[in-house]
Amino acid sequence: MELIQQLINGITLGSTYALIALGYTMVYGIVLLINFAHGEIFMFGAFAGLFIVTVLGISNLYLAILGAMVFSMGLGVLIEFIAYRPLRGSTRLSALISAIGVSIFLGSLMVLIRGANVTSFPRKELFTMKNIEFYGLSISNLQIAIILISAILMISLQLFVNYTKIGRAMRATSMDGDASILMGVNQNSIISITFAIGSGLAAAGGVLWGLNFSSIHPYMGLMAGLKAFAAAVLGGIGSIPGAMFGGVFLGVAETLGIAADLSKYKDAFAFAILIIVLLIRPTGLFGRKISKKV
Amino acid sequence: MKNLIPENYAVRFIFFLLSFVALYYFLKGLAFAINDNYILTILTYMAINTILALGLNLITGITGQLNLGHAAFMSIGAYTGALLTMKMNMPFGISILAAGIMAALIGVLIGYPILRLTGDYFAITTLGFAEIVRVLFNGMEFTNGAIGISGIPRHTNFSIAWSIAVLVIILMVWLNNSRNGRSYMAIRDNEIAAESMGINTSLFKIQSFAVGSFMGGVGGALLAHQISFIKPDMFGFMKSIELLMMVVMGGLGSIPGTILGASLLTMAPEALRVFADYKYLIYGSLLVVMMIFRPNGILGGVNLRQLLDFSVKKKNIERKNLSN
Amino acid sequence: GSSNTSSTSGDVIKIGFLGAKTGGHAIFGLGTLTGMKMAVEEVNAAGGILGKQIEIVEEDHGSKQEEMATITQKFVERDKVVAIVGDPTTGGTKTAAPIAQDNKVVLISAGSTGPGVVEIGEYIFRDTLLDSVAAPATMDYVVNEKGWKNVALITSINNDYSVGLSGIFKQATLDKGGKIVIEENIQDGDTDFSAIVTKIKGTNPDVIVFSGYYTEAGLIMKEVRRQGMNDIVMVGGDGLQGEDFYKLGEEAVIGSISYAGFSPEQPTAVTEAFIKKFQEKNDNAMPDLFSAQGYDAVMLIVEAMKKANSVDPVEFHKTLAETSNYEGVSGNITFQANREPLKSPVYLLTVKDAGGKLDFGLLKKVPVK
Amino acid sequence: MLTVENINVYYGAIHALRNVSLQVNQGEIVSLIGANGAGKSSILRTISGLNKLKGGKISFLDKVLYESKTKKNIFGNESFTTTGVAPHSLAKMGIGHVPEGRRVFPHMSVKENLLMGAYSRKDRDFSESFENVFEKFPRLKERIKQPAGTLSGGEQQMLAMGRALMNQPKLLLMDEPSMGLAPMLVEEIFDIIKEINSKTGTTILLVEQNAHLALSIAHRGYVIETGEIILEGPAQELANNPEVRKAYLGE
Amino acid sequence: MGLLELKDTTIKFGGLVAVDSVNLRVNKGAIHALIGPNGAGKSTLFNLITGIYKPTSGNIHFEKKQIDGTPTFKLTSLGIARTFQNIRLFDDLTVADNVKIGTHVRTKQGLLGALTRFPTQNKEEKWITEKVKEELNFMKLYDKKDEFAKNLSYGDQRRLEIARALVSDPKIILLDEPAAGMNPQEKVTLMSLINLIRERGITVFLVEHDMKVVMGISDIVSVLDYGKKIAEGTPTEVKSNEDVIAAYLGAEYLKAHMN
Ligand SMILES: Nc1ncnc2c1ncn2[C@@H]1O[C@H](COP(=O)(O)OP(=O)(O)OP(=O)(O)O)[C@@H](O)[C@H]1O
Ligand SMILES: Nc1ncnc2c1ncn2[C@@H]1O[C@H](COP(=O)(O)OP(=O)(O)OP(=O)(O)O)[C@@H](O)[C@H]1O
Ligand SMILES: [Mg+2]
Ligand SMILES: [Mg+2]
Repeated sequence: MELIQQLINGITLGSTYALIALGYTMVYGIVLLINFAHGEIFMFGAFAGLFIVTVLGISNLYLAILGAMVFSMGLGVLIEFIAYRPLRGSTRLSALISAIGVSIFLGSLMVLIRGANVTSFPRKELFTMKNIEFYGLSISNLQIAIILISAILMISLQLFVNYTKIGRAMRATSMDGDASILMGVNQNSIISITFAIGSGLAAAGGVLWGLNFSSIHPYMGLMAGLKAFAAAVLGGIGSIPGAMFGGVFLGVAETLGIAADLSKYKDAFAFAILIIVLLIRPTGLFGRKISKKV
Repeated sequence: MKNLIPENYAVRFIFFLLSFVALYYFLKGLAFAINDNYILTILTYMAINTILALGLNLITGITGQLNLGHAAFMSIGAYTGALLTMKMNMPFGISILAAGIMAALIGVLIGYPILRLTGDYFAITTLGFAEIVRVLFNGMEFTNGAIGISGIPRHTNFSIAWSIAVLVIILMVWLNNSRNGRSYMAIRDNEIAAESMGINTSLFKIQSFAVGSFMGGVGGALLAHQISFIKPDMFGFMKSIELLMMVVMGGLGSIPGTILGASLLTMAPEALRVFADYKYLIYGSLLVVMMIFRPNGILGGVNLRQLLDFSVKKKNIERKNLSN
Repeated sequence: GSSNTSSTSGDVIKIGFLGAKTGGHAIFGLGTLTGMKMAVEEVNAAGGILGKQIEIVEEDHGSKQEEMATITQKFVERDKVVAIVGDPTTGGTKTAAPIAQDNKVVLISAGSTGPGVVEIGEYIFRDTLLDSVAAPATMDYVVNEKGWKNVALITSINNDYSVGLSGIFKQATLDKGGKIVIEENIQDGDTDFSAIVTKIKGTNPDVIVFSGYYTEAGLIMKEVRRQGMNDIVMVGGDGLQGEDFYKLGEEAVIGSISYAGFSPEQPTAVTEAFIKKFQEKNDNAMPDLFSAQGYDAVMLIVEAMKKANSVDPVEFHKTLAETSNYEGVSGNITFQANREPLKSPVYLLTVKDAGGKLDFGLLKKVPVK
Repeated sequence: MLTVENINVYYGAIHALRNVSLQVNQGEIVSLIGANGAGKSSILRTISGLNKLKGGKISFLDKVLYESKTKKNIFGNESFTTTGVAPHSLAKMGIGHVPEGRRVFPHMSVKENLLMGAYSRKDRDFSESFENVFEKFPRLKERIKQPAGTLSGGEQQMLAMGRALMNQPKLLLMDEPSMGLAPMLVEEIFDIIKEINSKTGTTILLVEQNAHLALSIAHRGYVIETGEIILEGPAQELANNPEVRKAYLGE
Repeated sequence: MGLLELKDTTIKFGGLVAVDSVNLRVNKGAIHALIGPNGAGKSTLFNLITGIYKPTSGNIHFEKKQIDGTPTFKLTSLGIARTFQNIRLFDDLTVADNVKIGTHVRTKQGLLGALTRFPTQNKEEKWITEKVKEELNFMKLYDKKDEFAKNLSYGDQRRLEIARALVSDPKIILLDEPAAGMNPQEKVTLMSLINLIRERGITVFLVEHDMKVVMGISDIVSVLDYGKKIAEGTPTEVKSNEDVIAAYLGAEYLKAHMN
């Protein structure tokens, strides 16, 4: 019974990872950039939600999420424009360093604005938590909502990328930028759209995270970002179901690690599983096999 | 220049040994002349960071394997060195060497399975490995967990750190212009082609990983004996990133670039102190701005040979004139 | 920023602030600095000391050990400080202390509680309530008076303070006749505690002892209640005392127990004055432990200088070591022969609901030797 | 239809194109021949906006695509300001480009690659175009679901051409379409080029190493050597020019 | 005398049989061409020989030694060198360094040598420099030795690949479409070059679509279609083979070239 409860815990935790990982893998898959600022966008999204509720006084969950998403979309597009676009065509590592620069900038900006403290997130104003108890197990309606929202977002994203014209253009851009220009793809706007979607997802993740753990702080992006990155890779870079599955997998692994009396090594446990999975499947669980066509 | 270095190998060896001793005493004199512990401390970190960054440059810049966990090897070196010096009363030199060897051994152990992963999959694995190492150091009894190890004798100083750094620089330049160095670069540029040139890519990847980790270990041990206190959090993800920034900033794959990057980023926090609370805001923006204006790093694409060898430069200029 | 590189002018005394103003541990550093500034302001307003004004040289190390070392070097080499207050963490103090000791500059840590700090040398001090004193007193109350014998112990594994304190709590629990039914670990910065709480729930403990800081503490208790453990309370060290404990934990933390060198509910005259002044300056916020200790650290230095009639650390470190029964805002401080502080009595505090506003209030006063 | 006037292109210090001018008239097949590294691909890439010009002008259907003017700054150094349309809008204007080295989207299926070709089209009914492509290249129909990256070299070449045709271009730039094709296919490809030109009136600018074949289907031709146009004229004339015969026809 | 022998070699990718029970022998000292329609499996056959793929069934012998399943890098030291249909150079290295890497299997210096600069190391470096110079001169690339490989034009890149393969002193060299992207004049030069390579005692096995090149220099031609070998013989024999005409050359080609 305890094990089942732990599974529920793990899936909820994993869903929050998955939500961030979706945006991560999206940007990653299209632009081939490890967007380290993604964690900070997630953090800004959470604070935007906080701002909407506490400063603007709008106590509606959907409006809060929507507002945070819109704000973060703008932020993501702006970041791309300033820090990544000029670097297109140079090595991926310099773009990575630029991303780290943005991440450091955003992190310290939030500290200047809000201080380094942990802030409690106004859950009560947005959501009435109810615990559903059955057979000694407990799951809250919030947990269910998080799992459902992640799943819905994943499915719509998957459909969008695979079966729409814009989605196809995104994939084409990721494979061969020049050739996609020749097809008439406006690379700049496609990449902006990618960043907007990715950042919007991050913001949704941020608000839900705040709701679930009822606290947010300026440094929450780093570890969450790392875990999401790990989840995205575990699932297979660029694969949307992969990101989802990777997130949940990581969350469950972590939780089961604790259940197995390994709480001391909790994070090591998650990463060890990641490494083992990659050793067995070198391109992640859902990653496409790299066909060595010579 | 060439005539200065004797032909006979034995004579040459002695020549190098003597120059090295001379270098050490020169640096000692220099330290005495500077006589400002604040500056000397920063300069010492500069040397340590140079060693660490050159190690990472070998793995990431020259062999092309993105390593997001160099700090792990640094921590392995730091702990090995500190424990040997403190618990076993080893001489400083031995501790440092052992630290390097330990890091290299673990580098081989972890490198063997993971080096067959490609690109970012490899990168995340190094990141994960580094997290595991950190968590293990946190959890293990004999490393004192999060409390860390304090009271490590402060053996490292300006002259020792820079003597080692200079040695490492020379060895790196040699390595770069050798069969091994070329093989690393071949792997970076095209693994399949490298393989069909007869290069055992896994072997050479592991080799470069081991040598780079060795330098990480040495740097870590030097750092431990400089700060006198170590704990697992010092070697977290951000440390690895900091080292990577040194390499990329200076110019991925370029040895002078890496040295420059390490020096600049060591000084940056000190230079930015005047900005107080805005320090990191500025630091972050600087990274972005630098990358936009020098996307391949400050000395990207420049190598020592080209800087020094005038004939190459002249030829390029001639070509330019021709084509105008 | 205030790094003033002009060499020591004869009429200012410089005290270095060593701590993080950015990064994950910034709250401790910022708290300490606020307290220090209040003390300096007071002293300077009263005409300074020995005719000189005090100036704080503040630097941010962002929790990086390398920077702690360089900053300490800078303090002694460039700024010619006579004393350093900081670092709030034990680890940081261990990095800075050897340099201060070598250069004969007094260092008072306004936060470190772990072992191996003052042993570094006769210039090294701290003004905290030592866990080795307070934790056994607390566990005596918990196990014997309350009869909560089955203890669930939670440690924050990447926090040196917590790791050190857990060891003490564990020993104290056993010494007082209690039993550790489960030991679990978390990390600073974690937010999801559902898994460990589920495990703890399975072992049916009487009390949860947590040795880490208030942020995680509040969140843990919230999860404890969510999973339906409605009666159990949390016991912890002074790390629990931060506003965020009740802001994050809300009603889940009512009844939680912690210890301190003073009680905000029954404050001494100095403490009361300090709280009032602090609130005037900081929008009615309650001072946290670090502010109080930062304030005391500066005042202890000033007292010692007065007594030694000198601003030279070579002189006043001796008088500082003789401090006895100093009435600080964070409690009564005596430096023992080994320079470890003794703060007596220890106040056991508990979270109470004062008309819709949660706050720590006095539970019990325990005198210690 | 397409006018290129005095364009110059640099790769760093390398001056790859020097004052190149050429013209392609409506309905023509014009072929560009020249040795390796002469700059043929560079011309096509510049027209498509993938290379930046430093000096010169390119216009298409009386609309200026790019124009680069020199400007002296205060130190007397020359610099160029290049203005022009966004490269991606060329597809909409009716310029198609079959790039050197095929450049198919490797992880997309054959069908998706073809759909990418129709990206700029406003209408949504591609069935006719699909049929048209499959009729010309039945092999592509067989491989419709296969990821393009695993096709053989020749199959990829067919796909690259088919992809460009999906956009029903007015002007088609082709960079060595016969490279790596079996002899039978080479003939076929050239037949198809002729057919595209004659049936739909598509104008074609063709870069080819196979000068013999290229000149045999072209109306006019240009010969380029180290970045400069050295000869131009009707294809037949060029094919009979003794110098051309010697240097490019291997006689 | 078979230098390289394939016995019933087969490889499948999923359902697709890319190379289907091919039996083939390349004789020592020959110039042997492999032709066939696009997608017939020629490059795949090269990939099988050089160890990039492992045959699903059948085996491959080189100098009487079974080599299928041997890792690529070991084959090079046995004396098999190759070029690629999609050029694979070390883009960020100079032309000279590209060729230097080709000497890998003929040199010995290890890590220790590199770090100590032992005299033997210097001697070897000198030898390498000489050898590289020779080979670059042979391919007429010496004046471009300090250029980055990625900045060469297509044709030069092809020649650089050949130089890099030759410098490893191979017994056999596999050339995948060496004439692609060259103009007729350059193809003529290439043909004489391939003849020179053979004169150096190196067996040449090439895939090529240009029939002038193939028919002009080959001693023997094998033809693949849908993975199967459908014909083999001298150029003249193959040219008139009806299967080959139907599958590959096309009747028009014949018409145009028979005069
Ligand atoms: N990206 C680049 N960077 C530097 N130089 C380049 C680049 N692309 C081409 N060049 C140089 O520009 C010149 C013209 O190259 P281009 O590719 O246009 O030739 P080409 O006529 O198409 O040759 P080929 O028939 O071999 O394809 C060559 O000298 C080549 O080395
Ligand atoms: N890794 C792979 N996965 C799936 N199919 C493959 C793979 N490699 C090759 N193929 C298929 O095998 C067949 C043979 O390919 P190969 O590249 O050997 O042809 P080729 O004879 O070299 O043709 P070309 O002359 O056009 O280069 C092709 O149909 C190709 O699509
Ligand atoms: Mg070309
Ligand atoms: Mg092929």
